[in-house]
Amino acid sequence: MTVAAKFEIEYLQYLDPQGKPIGKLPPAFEDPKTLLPLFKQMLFVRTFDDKAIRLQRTGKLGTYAACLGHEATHVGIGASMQEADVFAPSYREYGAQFMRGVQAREILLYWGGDERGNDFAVPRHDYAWSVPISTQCLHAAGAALAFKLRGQKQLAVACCGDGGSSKTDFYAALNSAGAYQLPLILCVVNNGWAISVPRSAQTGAQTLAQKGLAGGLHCLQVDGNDLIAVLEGMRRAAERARNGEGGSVIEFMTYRLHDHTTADDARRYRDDAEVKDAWTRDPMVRLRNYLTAQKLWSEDEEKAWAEECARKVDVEINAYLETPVQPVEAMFDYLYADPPADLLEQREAAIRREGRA
Amino acid sequence: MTVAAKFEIEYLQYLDPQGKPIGKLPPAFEDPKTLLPLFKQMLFVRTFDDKAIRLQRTGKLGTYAACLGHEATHVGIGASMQEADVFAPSYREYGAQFMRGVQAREILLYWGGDERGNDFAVPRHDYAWSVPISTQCLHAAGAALAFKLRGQKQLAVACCGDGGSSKTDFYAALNSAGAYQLPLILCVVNNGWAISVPRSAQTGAQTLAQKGLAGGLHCLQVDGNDLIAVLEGMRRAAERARNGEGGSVIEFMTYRLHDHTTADDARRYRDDAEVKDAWTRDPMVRLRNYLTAQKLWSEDEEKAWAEECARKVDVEINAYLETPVQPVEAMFDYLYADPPADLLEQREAAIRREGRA
Amino acid sequence: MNKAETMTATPSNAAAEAPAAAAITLIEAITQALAYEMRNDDTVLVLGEDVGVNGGVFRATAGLQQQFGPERVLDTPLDETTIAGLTVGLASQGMKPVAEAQFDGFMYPMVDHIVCHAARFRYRTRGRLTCPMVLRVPWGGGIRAPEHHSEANEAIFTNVPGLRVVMPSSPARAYGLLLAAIREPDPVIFFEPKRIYRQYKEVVPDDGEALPLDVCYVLRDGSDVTLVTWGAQVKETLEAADKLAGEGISAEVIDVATLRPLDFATIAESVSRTGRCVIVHEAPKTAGFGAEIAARLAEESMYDLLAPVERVTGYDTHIPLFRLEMKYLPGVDRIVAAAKRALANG
Amino acid sequence: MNKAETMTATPSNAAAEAPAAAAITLIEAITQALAYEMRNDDTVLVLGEDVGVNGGVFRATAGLQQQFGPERVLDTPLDETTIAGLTVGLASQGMKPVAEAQFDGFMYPMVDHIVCHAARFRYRTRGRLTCPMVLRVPWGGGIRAPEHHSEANEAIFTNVPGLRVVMPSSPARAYGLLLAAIREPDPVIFFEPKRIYRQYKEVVPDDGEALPLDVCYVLRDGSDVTLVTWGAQVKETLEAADKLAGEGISAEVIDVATLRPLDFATIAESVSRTGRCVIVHEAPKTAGFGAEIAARLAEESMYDLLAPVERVTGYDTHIPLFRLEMKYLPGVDRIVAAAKRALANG
Ligand SMILES: Cc1ncc(C[n+]2csc(CCOP(=O)(O)OP(=O)(O)O)c2C)c(N)n1
Ligand SMILES: Cc1ncc(C[n+]2csc(CCOP(=O)(O)OP(=O)(O)O)c2C)c(N)n1
Ligand SMILES: [Mg+2]
Ligand SMILES: [Mg+2]
Repeated sequence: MTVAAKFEIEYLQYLDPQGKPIGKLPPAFEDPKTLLPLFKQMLFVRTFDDKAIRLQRTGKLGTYAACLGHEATHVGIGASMQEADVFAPSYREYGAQFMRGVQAREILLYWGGDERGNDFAVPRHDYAWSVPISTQCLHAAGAALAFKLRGQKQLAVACCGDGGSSKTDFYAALNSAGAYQLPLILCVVNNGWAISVPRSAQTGAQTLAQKGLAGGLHCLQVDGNDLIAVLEGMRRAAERARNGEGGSVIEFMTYRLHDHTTADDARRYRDDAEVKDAWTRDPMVRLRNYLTAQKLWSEDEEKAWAEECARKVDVEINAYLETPVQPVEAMFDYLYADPPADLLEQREAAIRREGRA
Repeated sequence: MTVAAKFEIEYLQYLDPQGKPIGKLPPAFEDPKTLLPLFKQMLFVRTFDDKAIRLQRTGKLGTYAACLGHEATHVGIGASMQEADVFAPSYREYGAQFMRGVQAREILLYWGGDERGNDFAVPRHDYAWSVPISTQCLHAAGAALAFKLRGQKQLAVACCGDGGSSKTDFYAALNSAGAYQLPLILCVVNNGWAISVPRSAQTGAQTLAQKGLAGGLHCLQVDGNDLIAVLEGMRRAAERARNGEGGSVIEFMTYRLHDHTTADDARRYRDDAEVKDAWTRDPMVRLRNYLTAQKLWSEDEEKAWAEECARKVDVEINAYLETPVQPVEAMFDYLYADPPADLLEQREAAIRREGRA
Repeated sequence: MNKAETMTATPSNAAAEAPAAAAITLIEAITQALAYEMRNDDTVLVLGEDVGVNGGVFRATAGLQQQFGPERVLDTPLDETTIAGLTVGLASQGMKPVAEAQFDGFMYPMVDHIVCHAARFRYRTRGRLTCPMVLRVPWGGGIRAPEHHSEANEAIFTNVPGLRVVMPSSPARAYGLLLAAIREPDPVIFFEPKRIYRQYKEVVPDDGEALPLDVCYVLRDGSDVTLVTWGAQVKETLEAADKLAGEGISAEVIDVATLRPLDFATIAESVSRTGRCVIVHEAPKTAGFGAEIAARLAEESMYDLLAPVERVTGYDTHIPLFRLEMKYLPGVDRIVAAAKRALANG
Repeated sequence: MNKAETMTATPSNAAAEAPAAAAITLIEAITQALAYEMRNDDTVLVLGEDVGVNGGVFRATAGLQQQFGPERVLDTPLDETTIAGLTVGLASQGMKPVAEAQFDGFMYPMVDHIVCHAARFRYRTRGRLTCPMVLRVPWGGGIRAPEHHSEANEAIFTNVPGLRVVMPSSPARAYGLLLAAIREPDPVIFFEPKRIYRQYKEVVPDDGEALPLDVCYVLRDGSDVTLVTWGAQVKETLEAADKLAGEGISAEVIDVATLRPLDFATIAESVSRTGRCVIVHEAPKTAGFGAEIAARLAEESMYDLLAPVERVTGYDTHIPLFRLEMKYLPGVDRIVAAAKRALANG
C-alpha cells in the first residue's frame, strides 16, 4: 500500500481528576506558584458566573450564557496571550476575557441589553462577543493575516464550541490559516453539547482536533479541565505561531455543567447521570487539590478569597445596575462615522418622540 | 506521548505514465476487455471537447469549460455509478455525464445559453451543472440523506475541483456526510489550478484527500490519469457507501491541459513547461499503450473510432445548432408551478412586445 | 399543481380523526400544522438545530420527534449553510423538507442556496428538478433576546424570483398558511413573528384546511384610512385602529400575510375607498418591503390617493439590544399619528 | 471623518506625479483608482479570487500585484465566505481591504459577514471597532456569460443599515466613487456594471479627487419627464432621452450612483419640475430598489406628480441564459414607451 499522508494527534493531560500529576509536568510548571493567580482567577470566574445566573433569575439581566465548568480552559487561554494579541471570543469565555482586562460590568451590560458592554475599556482591539456561531474564527484569521502582512509577531486566538466546529466559518478559518500560514489559534471548546445536540451528532470525526488536518494545521487535543494541559497546549501553539510556523487547532475537552443559557432547560435532553459524572472532572477541584498538596493553598485561603470575589463581583453588579439606559439617539449615533441626512432626520424625530427637543 | 488519533491516506496507481502496470492490478481488471468501452468513451469525450472549443472560437457557442486531460477521471467516475444513483457535477465532467446518458447536444445547448440543456432526457434525477462552486456537494449530501432515510441502497456522487475543496460548501458536505454516515462520494478533481490560482495556494494541507478526516470520512488519493486507479478508488468508496459504512473523499490527481474556460488565457499565469510536463501523463496515452500491449487496441481501430466519434459529435452539433431559440415566454413558464397573477401579466406584456398577441 | 389542488381539504379519514378543537397559540398552531402534514404525507420531514428531542428553542417542533421518529425530525450539525444545502438536496429528490432557521439573524448563510438553487431549480432545469421546501424562520424583535435574535430581514427575499414569502399573524393563519406552504410545489420562506408566538389563543380546528398563499387579509373594515401591515405589528396596528375609532376615525386594517406574491388588488381596492394609506412594518424603512406597496400605489392607485402615502417602520438603523428595542419598533402612537397626518393632508 | 475630509484632494506630491490624462474605460478607471489609493495609503490592500498574477477575470486588478507585491494584492482560497470574513477581520485591525467578488452571483455567501458584522462593528462596539472595507462586485447582465454571471442583486443590501451601496456608470464616476469608497470609514458595496466596463472611454485625470458618496447625478436636463436609473441602464436611458427628444419630449436623466444613502432631494427637485417619473433598473421589479424611489415619491412628492410613477425593470423572473437575456433587460423601447405613457396620463 502506498501512503500519501500520515498523521497523529497528540493528547495532553498532566493532572488526573483528583489533581495528581500523571508523569512529568512541563518545565514551565516546575514552580507551581505560577498557577496560583490563575486558580484565583478561576474562582473569581465561578463566583461571577453564579451571581450572573442569579441576577438573571431575578429579572435583572437578560439571557445569560454561563461558563460553569469551562474555567480552566477559558482562564488558560486568556493567560497564554500577550496584550497585543487579538482575542475573538464566542459568548461565554469570561475567564479568558478577564485575563485580557475586560470588566465584569461590561459583560453584564452586554447581557443586560446595552451595546456599551462591547465597548471594552481594555483591550480596545479584541473582538466583541460573537453570537453568529464561529464567524469570529474568520475575523481572527483576518486579524492574523493583518499581523502577518505587517510583519508583527502578534497572534490571533479564536474560541468556538464543539457545535461551532461544524460551522462553515470554522472550516473557512482553518483553511485560510493553512493557505496563508497565519499566526492563528483556533480553540475548540468541546463541552459535549451544542444546546441540545451532543458532540456525537455534530460530526463523524473521532476528534475535533483533527479538523485542523483539513487545512494542514497543527492539531492537538487537550484535557480542558486540566489548567496545566491547557497552558501547555496553548504555549506550543503560540510558539509555533510567533515563529511563523502557522496555525493550530486545539480541542479542549471539558463539559458544560450548566444549561446552555438561562433560556434553556437541559433536563429536556440530557441525563442527570452524565452531568453528575462530569462533576467528578470539575477543573476547580483538580487544581485546588494539586495546589493544596503543594502547600500553596488552604481552606482558609479559599474562604477568604471567595469572600473577596463575592465583594468584587457585587461592586461590578452595582456598577451595572446603576448604569442608566442609553438615550434614544444612541441607536443612531454609532451607525456611520458620517451619518446620512435622512438618518439624522430620523434621529431628530426619535428624540422628539421622547418629548425632548 | 499520548495519541488521540492516527490516520493514513492511501494512494492508488496501477499504470505508469507509459501504461505499464505497477505491481498487480485489482481483481476486477484481470480481464482488461472491460476497459475497452471506457477507453473508447474517453476518446469520444476528447473529440467532443475539441469540437466544442472550436465551436466557441467561431462564435457558435458561449463560454465553454474544456475537460482536456480529465477524461480518465470523469469517465471512471461515471462508469462507477449505477443508474439510480445521483450525480452532482460541477461544470466540466462531460465524461461522467455521457456515461450517465446525458447527450452532447444538451451540453452544447447549456453552454450555448439555453436552459433546455439542463433538461436531460436521461438521467432525470441527476443535478444540473453547478456554477456556484461546490454548492452541488451539499445537494448531493441532501440526496444521499434522502436515500438513507428511505432505506434505498443508492449513492450520491459529487465532483468539485481543487479550488472547490476550499469552498465552505465542500466542508459542509463532508461534515454532514460524517455526521449522518451518508452514502456520499465527494470526488475532488485536482487538476492543479483554479483558474489562475495553483493548488498550493488553496490550502496548507498536504493532500486534498485528507480533508475528509475533518468529517471522519474514508479518504483516498488516486492517480486521476490512470483509469484503473480511478475505477478501483470509486469501487471501494461505492462499496462502503452501499454497505452503510458512510462517505468518502477521493482526490483524483490530474491536470487541466486547457485554459480554465474559453474565456481564460492560462499563459498569463502558468508556465508552458508545466503544461508540457503534464502532457507526459496524458490519460489517453497511458490507457492506449496498455490496451495496445494487451492486443486489444490498434492504430487502425483508433483511426476508425476517431472518425466515428467525429461523425457522432457532428450530429450532436447540428442538432444543437438547429435548435430554435426558446420563445420569450419560456422565461416565465418554469419559475413556479403555479405562477402568480402579476407574473402572468408580465408574461403577456413580454409576448406583446414580440409583436405576438 | 393548480390553486384548487393546493387548497384541497383534508382527506376525509384525517378529518374524521381530527380531535375536538381547543384554543391554541400561534406557535402551537405551527406545531399542529407540522404534525398534521407529517401524518398525511410521509415525504414531509423537519430538520434544523435542536428541533429533535429539544423540540426547537421555541418549542415549535415539540413532540414531533417522539411522534414521528428521528428519521422524520432531524437535528442537524450546527451550520446554516448545511441546513440550506441539505434541504435543497432533499427537496429535489422527492422529499418535502421543512427546515428551521433558529432565529432570523442566523439565516444569512442560507441565502446562497435559497437564491441560487431553491429559487432556480425548476427554472434552470425547465421543470425537471424542483424544490418544494419550506424554511421556517422565527422573526422580528421585542422579546428581550440577545443580538441577532430580533431581525426583520424579509426584504432580503422579496426581490428574489422563484420564492414565496409568507408571514402569518394569527394562530389560524399560521396553521392554514403553513399547510399551504408545505403543500406548495415551490420554495416558501415562512417567517414567524416570534413576539406574538404566545400572544393569544384562538380555536384552530386541526382539519388540514390550507389557506391561499397569495391573499391579503382584511382584518377590520374601515372607510377613512387603510393601514397595511404584516407580522407582529398587526397587533399594534389593530390597537391603533381601535384608538382611531375612539376619535371617530374609521381605519381599515390589512394583514399582507403573503408578501411575495403580493395581493395588491386587495390593498388597491381598500385605498380606492379610503384614499389614504399607512404602511407599517418592523424592518428599517429604506427599501423595506413597505416600499414595494407604496410603489404600487404610486403606479396604480395614484388617482385614488387623497394624501401622501405614509410609512411607519423601524428606523434605518439596527434594532438595538433590548434596553432600547421597544423605542425602535413602530408602535401604536406612531401609527395613530401617521393615520392622522394622512387625514389632515389632502 | 466628515464629508470634507472624505473628499479631500490628493496630497500634493501625488498630484504632481499624476501622468498626463488619457481616455480610459470604466474598468481602467477602477484600476486607476485602486492604484492611486494603494500608492497613497499603504493600509489599502486588494484581495479576491484571481486578482493577483491574473489581474482579475475582468482585469480590474491588472498589474497591481506586479506593482505593489503579493502582500498588497492577495489571491484568496476559493471561498466567498472566506473572502468576506477575512475582509472584516482585516478592516477591523487597521487595514483597508478592497475585496472582489468575482461575479454578482457569487456574493451571496458574503451576505452573512457583511450584514452581521461589516455593517455592525461600529454600532455593536459603540465605535470601538470599525469596518472600513469595500466590496467590489462586477454586476448585471448582457455580456453573454454563463449562469450566475448576470445578476442585478443590489436589493439584497439596500435595506441593510450601516452599509453604503454605490454603482458608478461612467469612467469618471467609477474613479471618483471608488476613491471615495476606499476612503470611507464604513463598509461600501461597490457594484460595477460589467456590461459597460469597456463601453466607451473618457479622460479621467488621475488626480485622486473623490466624488461624494451621497449624491445623484443629473446627466441630462429636461422638463417633461424625469428618468431615474443606475448602472448599465444609464446607457439605454440616455438613448431613450435622445429618442424622446426626437419626438419633442424633453427628458431629464438622473444617475442615482449611490443607492444607499439615497439623494432623494435631487430626484424630488427634478420631479417637482417635470411632474412625471420613470424609474429604470435591471433587477426584477418587485421590491427592487426602484420601489424605494417610487415610495419616496408617493410620500414626499405626491402633490408634484402629474401622472403615475412608472417602473421599467427586469421582469419578476431570473435573467435567462444568454440566448434570451436581452429580452429580459429593459431597453430603449420600453423606456420610451413608459415615458410616453407618463406624458399621456395626467
Ligand atoms: C449561526 C448561528 N446559528 C445558531 C445559533 C443559535 N445557537 C446559539 S449557541 C448554539 C449552540 C452552540 O454550541 P457550541 O458551539 O458547542 O458552543 P457552546 O454553547 O456549547 O459553548 C446555537 C445553535 C447561533 N447563535 N448562531
Ligand atoms: C462561488 C463561486 N465563486 C467563484 C466562481 C468563479 N469560478 C469559476 S470556476 C473557478 C475555479 C474553479 O477551480 P476548481 O475548483 O479547481 O475547478 P476547475 O475549474 O479547475 O475544474 C472560479 C473561481 C464560481 N463559479 N463560483
Ligand atoms: Mg458546546
Ligand atoms: Mg482545478
